[in-house]
Amino acid sequence: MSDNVAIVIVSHSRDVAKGAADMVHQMVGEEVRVAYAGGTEDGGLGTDVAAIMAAIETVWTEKGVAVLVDLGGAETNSEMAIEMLPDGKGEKVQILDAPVVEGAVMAATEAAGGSSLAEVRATAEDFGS
Amino acid sequence: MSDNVAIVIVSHSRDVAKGAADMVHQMVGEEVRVAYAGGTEDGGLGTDVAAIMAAIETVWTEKGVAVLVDLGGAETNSEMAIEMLPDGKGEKVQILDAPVVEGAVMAATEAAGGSSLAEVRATAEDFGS
Amino acid sequence: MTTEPSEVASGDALVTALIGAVHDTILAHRDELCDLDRAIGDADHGHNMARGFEAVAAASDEIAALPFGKALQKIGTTLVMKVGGASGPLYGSALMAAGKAGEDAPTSLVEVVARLEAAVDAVKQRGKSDVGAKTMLDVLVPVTEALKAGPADPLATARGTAAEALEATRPMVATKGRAAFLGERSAGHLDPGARSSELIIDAVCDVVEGR
Amino acid sequence: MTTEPSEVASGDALVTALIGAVHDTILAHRDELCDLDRAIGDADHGHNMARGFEAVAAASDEIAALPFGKALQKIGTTLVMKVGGASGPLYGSALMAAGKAGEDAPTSLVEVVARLEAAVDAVKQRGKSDVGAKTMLDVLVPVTEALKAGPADPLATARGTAAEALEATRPMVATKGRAAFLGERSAGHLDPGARSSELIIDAVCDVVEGR
Ligand SMILES: Nc1ncnc2c1ncn2[C@@H]1O[C@H](COP(=O)(O)OP(=O)(O)O)[C@@H](O)[C@H]1O
Ligand SMILES: Nc1ncnc2c1ncn2[C@@H]1O[C@H](COP(=O)(O)OP(=O)(O)O)[C@@H](O)[C@H]1O
Ligand SMILES: [Mg+2]
Ligand SMILES: [Mg+2]
Ligand SMILES: [Mg+2]
Ligand SMILES: [Mg+2]
Repeated sequence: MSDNVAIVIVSHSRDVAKGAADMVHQMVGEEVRVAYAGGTEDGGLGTDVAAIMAAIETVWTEKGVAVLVDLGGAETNSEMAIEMLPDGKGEKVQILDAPVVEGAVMAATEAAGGSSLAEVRATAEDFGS
Repeated sequence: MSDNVAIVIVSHSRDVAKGAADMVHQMVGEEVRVAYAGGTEDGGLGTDVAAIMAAIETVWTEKGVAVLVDLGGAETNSEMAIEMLPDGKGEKVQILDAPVVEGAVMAATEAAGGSSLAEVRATAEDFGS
Repeated sequence: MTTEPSEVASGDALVTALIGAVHDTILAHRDELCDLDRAIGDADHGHNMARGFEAVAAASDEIAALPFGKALQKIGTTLVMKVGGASGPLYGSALMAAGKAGEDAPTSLVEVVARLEAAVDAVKQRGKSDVGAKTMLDVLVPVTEALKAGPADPLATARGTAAEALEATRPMVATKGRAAFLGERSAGHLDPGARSSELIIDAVCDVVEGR
Repeated sequence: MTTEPSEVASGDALVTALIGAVHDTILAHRDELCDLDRAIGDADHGHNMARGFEAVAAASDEIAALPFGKALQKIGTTLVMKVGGASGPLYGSALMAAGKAGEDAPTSLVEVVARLEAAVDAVKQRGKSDVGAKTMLDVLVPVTEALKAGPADPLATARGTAAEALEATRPMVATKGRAAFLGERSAGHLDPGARSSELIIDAVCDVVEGR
């Protein structure tokens, strides 16, 4: 696996997060690391800061991590998770302003080309606008 | 259940479609009918025209049906499905230009207020732009 | 989890009592909070808050052994990690900021207000929001302001202001959080986070009064 | 599923032979089509086409019993229902339109071209696209044009044009379909749908030649 920007998908629904990760995987294969966090600790709809932190840490790279989120609480919890990452890792992690599923596929496709986090972000955020 | 505009969610991934429907349900309860279609006949990633038609027919109402899709093939297959609906039902069905998960939640929330399909469409399509 | 008035004297007893009282009121109003959230959100605010305060209550002894400021911070991080909704990082950041405002339990109204101001600022920053958006801030900010004015009866002022401020969220149109999705239709309902803030303020007043 | 040349004479034998030949070539190139799609898409074009033509082949007898135009339409609707990717409605609409262009099997090049033109228009409309977007249209359109010019050897012209047109998709930057996500990086690869179109054209030529 080359050192490309990694992708983390955060949804209120574990199914959405997992399915979006499957779609990303189908598009970019092993070229881009993808992790996801979805649902609350007890299996309901919501987001779990600890799970988001764990997902980010699984795929973290110096090159950067792009985080895709669905609605409000997912964003707030992801911001919190990024701030709580140890060793200043959070500096290399950005939440993209793009739809969770479409943005994840777009971001991963851009990342697969070796693009920087800024480029990945721009591509995903421009899409559909 | 009041006669509100219904929602159909079409994703390449069955998990995404189901999870998005769960999120919609959490937001609007029984006020809005929601159906989904995701994945190919054989359980892979893709979309299935027959399944999309069936999903639309399950929730179809004179008031209108808003269809949310993820990427290219989901849209093309949904357009095809709508054209193939019997009895001119397709005239009351529109594909929204909005992200599949966020758009579904937005559209359903608007629909729950009794809005017309045009209003539902406008709200979902404006979101995030 | 209900607490005897006599326990309230020492620092750790205060923390234990506060945790117990807030936990109790959240559990007692769990369904109401969900119902409020059902009207203008996703029906989970009661469950979210209960999940958070169950975890806080479970760690009550450990938390109460900490200095007051650290105890608040620990409650904050627990809420952040456990709530699962937007309210988790919001209340969590509030308590973390309030805890950082000083090691020892406040001994004056001025010190209480300093912590509340830190908490309110944290919510504003984390939520990218302010008063008038139909959120918990519409209770937290007026209560902080009212106490800052140095009222004769701080507890009565806190309770009264919280109750009025909660009611004032009813006609508001939400512009933050999920309720914002409803646009104009969010008017006519109390904000669930404003209600949980009011409940927490009431519970804290109860403890301070030794009820 | 391979077909004896002698079968090609009558209408229904022609349809059976066409289905068999296309089905064979799609299955034989399934992995190649997936590999092409892996480079600039989601790696499923071979599986999608195979799923579609398996269903067509399974209904071969039923389809071959229909008048030629209706048979093409039925193949089209089967592809629409079974392929599962964007190529399903595209090839499906193409065949449905080609089928609607007349009941009987074409007896002249002009009639073949009329069906091809109907097919191409349907793909353009369904795909909201045109030549130059690095899609199947970049094979289907040049072949239709070349045949429209009334070449001396239509089969050789169709094969040669398809092969060249396929190769011409390599440097193109995709602007439709998933490959468009790659932007400039889509250049340097053949388009999978262009390859499947070329394979189908070759297979049809084989049948017409009686190979
Ligand atoms: N951006 C924000 N700023 C301040 N408070 C907010 C914000 N977003 C949501 N809230 C508060 O959080 C409450 C909802 O919390 P909860 O239901 O637990 O989370 P979620 O909205 O993720 O389901 C709202 O009623 C509101 O008071
Ligand atoms: N809008 C379009 N117009 C014309 N052809 C298209 C369009 N979108 C995709 N295609 C064709 O379809 C092929 C991809 O088909 P396939 O992989 O089966 O579907 P999907 O892209 O849904 O996975 C592309 O290589 C291209 O030739
Ligand atoms: Mg909620
Ligand atoms: Mg929630
Ligand atoms: Mg494909
Ligand atoms: Mg596909």
